[in-house]
Amino acid sequence: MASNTIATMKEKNMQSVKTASQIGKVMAMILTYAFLIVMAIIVLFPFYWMINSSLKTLDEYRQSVPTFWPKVVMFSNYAEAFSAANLGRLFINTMIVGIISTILSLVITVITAFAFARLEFKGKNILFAGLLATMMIPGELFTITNYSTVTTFGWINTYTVLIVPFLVSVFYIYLLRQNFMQIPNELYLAAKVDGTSDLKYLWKVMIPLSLPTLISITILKMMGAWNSYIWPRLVANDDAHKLITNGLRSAFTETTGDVNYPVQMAAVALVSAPLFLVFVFLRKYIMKGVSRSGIKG
Amino acid sequence: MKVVLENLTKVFPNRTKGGEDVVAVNDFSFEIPDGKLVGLLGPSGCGKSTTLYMICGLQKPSGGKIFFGEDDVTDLPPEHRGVGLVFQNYALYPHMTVKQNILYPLQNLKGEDKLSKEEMLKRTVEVAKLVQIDNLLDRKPSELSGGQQQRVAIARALVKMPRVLLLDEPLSNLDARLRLQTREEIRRIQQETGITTIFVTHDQEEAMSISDMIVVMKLGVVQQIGKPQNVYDDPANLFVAKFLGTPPINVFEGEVRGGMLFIGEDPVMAVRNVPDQKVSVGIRPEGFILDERGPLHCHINGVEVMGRDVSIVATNEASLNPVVRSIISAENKVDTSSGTVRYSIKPHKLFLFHHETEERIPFEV
Amino acid sequence: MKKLLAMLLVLAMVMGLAACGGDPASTTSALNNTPAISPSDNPGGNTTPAAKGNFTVPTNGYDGSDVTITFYHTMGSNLHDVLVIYIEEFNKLYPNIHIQEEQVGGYDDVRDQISTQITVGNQPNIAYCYPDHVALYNLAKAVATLDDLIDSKIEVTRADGSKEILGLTDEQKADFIEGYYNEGRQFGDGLMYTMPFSKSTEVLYYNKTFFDEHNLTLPKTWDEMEELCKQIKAIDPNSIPLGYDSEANWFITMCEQLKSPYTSATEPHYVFDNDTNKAFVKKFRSWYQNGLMTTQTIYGAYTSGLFVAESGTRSYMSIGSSAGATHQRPTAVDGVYPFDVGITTIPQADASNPKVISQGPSVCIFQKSNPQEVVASWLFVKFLTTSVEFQAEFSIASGYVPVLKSVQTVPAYADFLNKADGGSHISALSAKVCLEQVDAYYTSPAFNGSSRARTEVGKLMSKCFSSPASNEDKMIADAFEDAVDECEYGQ
Amino acid sequence: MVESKKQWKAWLYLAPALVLLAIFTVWPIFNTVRMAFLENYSGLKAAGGETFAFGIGNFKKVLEYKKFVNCLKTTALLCVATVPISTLLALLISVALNSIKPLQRLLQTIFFLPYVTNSIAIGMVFAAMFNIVGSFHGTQNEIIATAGIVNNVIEFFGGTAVNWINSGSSYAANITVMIIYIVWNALPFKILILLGGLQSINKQYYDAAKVDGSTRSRILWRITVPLLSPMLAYVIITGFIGGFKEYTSIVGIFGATMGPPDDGGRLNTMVGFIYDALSTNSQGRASAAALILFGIILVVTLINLAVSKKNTHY
Repeated sequence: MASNTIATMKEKNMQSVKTASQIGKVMAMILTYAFLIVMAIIVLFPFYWMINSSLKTLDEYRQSVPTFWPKVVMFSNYAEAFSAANLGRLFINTMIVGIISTILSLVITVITAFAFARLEFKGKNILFAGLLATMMIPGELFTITNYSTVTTFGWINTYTVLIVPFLVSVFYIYLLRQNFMQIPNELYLAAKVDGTSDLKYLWKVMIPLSLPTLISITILKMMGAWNSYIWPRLVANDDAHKLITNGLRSAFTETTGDVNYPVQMAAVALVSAPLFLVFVFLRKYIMKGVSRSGIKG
Repeated sequence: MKVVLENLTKVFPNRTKGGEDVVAVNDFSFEIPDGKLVGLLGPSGCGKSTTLYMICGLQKPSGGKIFFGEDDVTDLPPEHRGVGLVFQNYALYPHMTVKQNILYPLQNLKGEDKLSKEEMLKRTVEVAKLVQIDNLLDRKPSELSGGQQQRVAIARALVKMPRVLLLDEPLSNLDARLRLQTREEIRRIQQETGITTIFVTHDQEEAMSISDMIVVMKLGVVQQIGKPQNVYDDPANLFVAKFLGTPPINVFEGEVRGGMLFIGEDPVMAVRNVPDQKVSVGIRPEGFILDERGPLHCHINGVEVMGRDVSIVATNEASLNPVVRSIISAENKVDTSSGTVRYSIKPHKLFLFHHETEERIPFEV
Repeated sequence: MKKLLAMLLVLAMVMGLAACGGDPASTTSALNNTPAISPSDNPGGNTTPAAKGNFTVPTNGYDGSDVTITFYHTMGSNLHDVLVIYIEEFNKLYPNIHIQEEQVGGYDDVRDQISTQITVGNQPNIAYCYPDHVALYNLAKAVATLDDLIDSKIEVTRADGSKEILGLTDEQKADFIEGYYNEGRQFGDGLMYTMPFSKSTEVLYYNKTFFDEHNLTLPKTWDEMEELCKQIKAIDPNSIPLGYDSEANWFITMCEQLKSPYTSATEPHYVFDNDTNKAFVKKFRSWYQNGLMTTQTIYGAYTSGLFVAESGTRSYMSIGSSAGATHQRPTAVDGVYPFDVGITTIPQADASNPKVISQGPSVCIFQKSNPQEVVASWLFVKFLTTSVEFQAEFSIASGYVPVLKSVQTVPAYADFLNKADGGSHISALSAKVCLEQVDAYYTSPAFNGSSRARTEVGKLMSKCFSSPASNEDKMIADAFEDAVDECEYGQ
Repeated sequence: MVESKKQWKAWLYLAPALVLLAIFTVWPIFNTVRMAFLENYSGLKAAGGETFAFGIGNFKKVLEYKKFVNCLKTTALLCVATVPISTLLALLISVALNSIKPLQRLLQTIFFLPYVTNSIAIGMVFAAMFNIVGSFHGTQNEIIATAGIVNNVIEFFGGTAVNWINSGSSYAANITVMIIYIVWNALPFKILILLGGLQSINKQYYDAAKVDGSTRSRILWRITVPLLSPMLAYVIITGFIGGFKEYTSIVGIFGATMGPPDDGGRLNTMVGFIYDALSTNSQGRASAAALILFGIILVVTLINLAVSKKNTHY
């Protein structure tokens, strides 16, 4: 075999190859970091601009030539944002809606995903395809019909109307089903053999195994409550139930209909902070949750 | 292409603050002659895989040098070393067919090694024939059996004519029957290609059966290097003796008094010019001879019939193993009625080891 | 994956089949609990003066029963405080009428919210509205006509024993500013649908210090404005002499000033594609092309920001809402304003036919199954729109203009007007200028789609001003045609 | 017996989800379909007692609209541009993030930030960044108060300022701004999914690839991407489904005019068309447009599924 011919060729440029690979490695590292830093800057810049705008006086904000840093730094904007939109109350409302809807939706997602992943029944795939199809319809059309439904139920201006309609989120069922399907069938059959009921099996085996996914679903679901706008304004706009985004939109309109943008930006920053902290602390879980689900095609 | 390791060491920094570092490979020097098949042998965690990965370039040594022929490849990345590696669980690319898996390394060749498309294909079919999987070229790895996947992994490692072929516990994932067959395959392939090959295993039978030379390791330190038969017949210390051979060697507490080795009270064998001392005595199962007037006596537990041979299971107070097992040819009848059996010992099957250092003590009969 | 593919196809067919089975009877009408309204000739019909309103006052007027009235508005926090005080005043007179006011957001939020609520029948009692909002609600004939209430002579006793007639006395009716009052009546059927709540108009802000320095005269006509802009451009070539806030207002105001058609409450609605309008658009285009004028959308920032700038690119005149006076003033440097701001009326095409837009919210009352709710709502609306004290205090706080003429005699308001100056009391100056042109206000016809007309003419103006064109006339003609098509499609 | 018992139990588990879906998703779909086939149906007119003929008038009306094709073109263009770009960028960022140790946590958190912020503010910020304050573009009197942050950066690097979103700006410039904004918004979710996927790939494939001497880029395209293909397929499919419903991002930057001042409506999308119809309460036309949009998304998703089926591995 020709193994020794290749050997001789190798010896000839051994030195150049060694240095070349050294440089290659270092270059690659520099390129990777440069690329990541540039992308990070592009992602971060709007935030810097948002904070910058939130510290300006309304007049300075309205000037033709935007300034890179406020001439008069208005920390009071944050205080005003908190009081004018009574962010405190909005926070509580959003937390109540967020937590309750997350818990209930988690329960529904788990048992639905369990049914899709584990139990065999007629029409399972048609049903699941149907679920996926609903993701394709633009939500605006549902608002009108759902509004008449909830009014008939008499749910207007209650927490129920903010929670119940969105308990079923197809994406999370899909995510969890993928995760459940990765748990080997033998475990389920073994459990069946020694008589554990479905619920016990679900509780004792499946949930612990897919805990990271459940945690990431919880976090992502909480964030959903933060951003919803059109529906809450329509169905629960009184102070006792108003959510963050509604509060933000309406709280800062001036008499002339103009919006005091700096204070609104401050409010948005205040609202984003807790969500951001939640992510920073639970980052590991979110990551593991998503990867564990290993979304197969 | 001979491979030279010069006091190769590898230290893993201990993650926990307090604990000291783990020395995975400790000052390992060894020259693997060209075209030889060498087995790195030892219990798990003895540093054999780490050594393999250092030779391959996937692990950076903490100290020492590695030479392929005259070239110092210590700091060279794997792709420039001309090395072929077969992973324990094959690591075949699941999304590629067998042909694509084998072709892949060839497509990476650059510069003057670059081959034309036809040559690559010819080389692939050639190596597939060599490992007898030329009929599976269009299959996906998930459709193959363990043995077949093993052979595809070997083909992929061989196709770019590496200077050194490395195998990481190649047989551990196979069932018993397939293991024997594949073992022979590897031997045959290595003989035909004449490529210097190093393979790692914890199964001493596997290493002994096909290696030209074996290296027995323990906790990162080399215990002994040599031809399998020599190491078996002339163990450097008690560990090597105990590690090689199935069924394992029988070990007894013994004492040398006045040129005579005593096991318990039985004067088993004269050992000239060995100073009086307590010793550990190792006797190979095939080293026992049935002999009513034999010096060594044991209490019989039972007899296991193994076809050509018979294995007598007995106990002896001085034995460190729970039972003393001997292998006798099936012709001589074993009279178990009296409950005891007497043996005499083939001198070259009996080894003396220093009681504390467990080093071998040579003796003439 | 293959299975998923097949399934989605099946689903699509299922959806298609369901379509044919839809029952025409709309479920919402079943829920609709507004009383069976005797459909007077529909609002879109041609104007028959004595059309009969859709609400008749019950014989006993207001029976003092306990009633809760919801009031949707867009008031910011400072105006909200004024409203709350006067609700307490109102409750002193009518303790059983409980007012629940709610700030829903901007004007569009109010419109979207109510139009969805009407389909289900739980719309509020009273709401802030613009004319085209009411036109939209009237698709469902949801707004109560006020004629019967205004003319009602039925007596109502108040908590403090005093009495008032339910409707408006002649003095009260005469006290309303003509232009604002008539806005409630231009829905094509001559019926009264809204009461003016608080109004604003457009005024011309100018840099008084600069004008005095170069003794420039204020422009009365658009031609004088063109000359003035050229003069200013000569003095400061780096400036944009005039900034006009809203293109749509400018277009509609020009149509009124030139008495050329814009829209009509009856079919065909969109009649602004004519030569007079194309002419003035072309003239103003030349202004833009010669760097004399810009608008907010084209400039890309607030024209008020341009006007208050003290260096770099700036403007010396700014036509904008009278309510936004505080933004048309430079920031004071330890109490001293860098330049004095003057306010005057906007130029007119024909001095004998002065026209200026009237904006700002009106209020409308919605049909309810319990007529007492409508009557109680009317009492509250009447209280706010005829109470001189409320109008004065609300105007001072909002910078809006009161809807009643006699508000000028209220000491607090008179005092407010006297303090008018170009600096700290600029809102007062703006209010004074508005009061000067009381009888020049016009409002354009309201119908479903009138807000779309406003948007389209606004887009039309900015397109004609700024888009490069070799053949200007063709570009302008196409733009007009395109705008009319867009409006008619929206019908 | 066991079989039917299991059937019953399965439906029990599905009951809560199915009931809620029936009320708040399935019924609205049917109602939408019903409204779509009631000729120029309007909720308010219906509340006023008007009845409507049954037919396909709404669909004809939607297709007649002069600028309907334009709405379709803009929607499709934005979709076809942003989905691949954001997926590719997300892939590169995830691979880069996965290959470094120091700073990995910090960068990962930064890249997730956009997911956490309220979309109102971000729209305004992007508009401010691309907005040129000034007038008379294209005439000799051109006055620029400020060319906007992005242009300042471009000029800093020696380029010439571009009229991105103001009057006189080109369709291409407008689309570029939209693509940047949509990609910026789409990145965090995609990175989350792909990074998750990367971390579940067996490390040994990379060792094998290294031994086989493949370069960094070959490892990426011949090993990482195929192994990530199920995740990539998922991200692309949902990307298209979301992409076709693009509307709020355009309003965020161009405001209600949905285009530069001199050509309002140029960037109107399908959902934009639906909102225009809703603003004059013509729910019939809006529903018809929504069904057409649903049809398009369905077809595109089916194509995506077929394509991804072919080259998704194991």
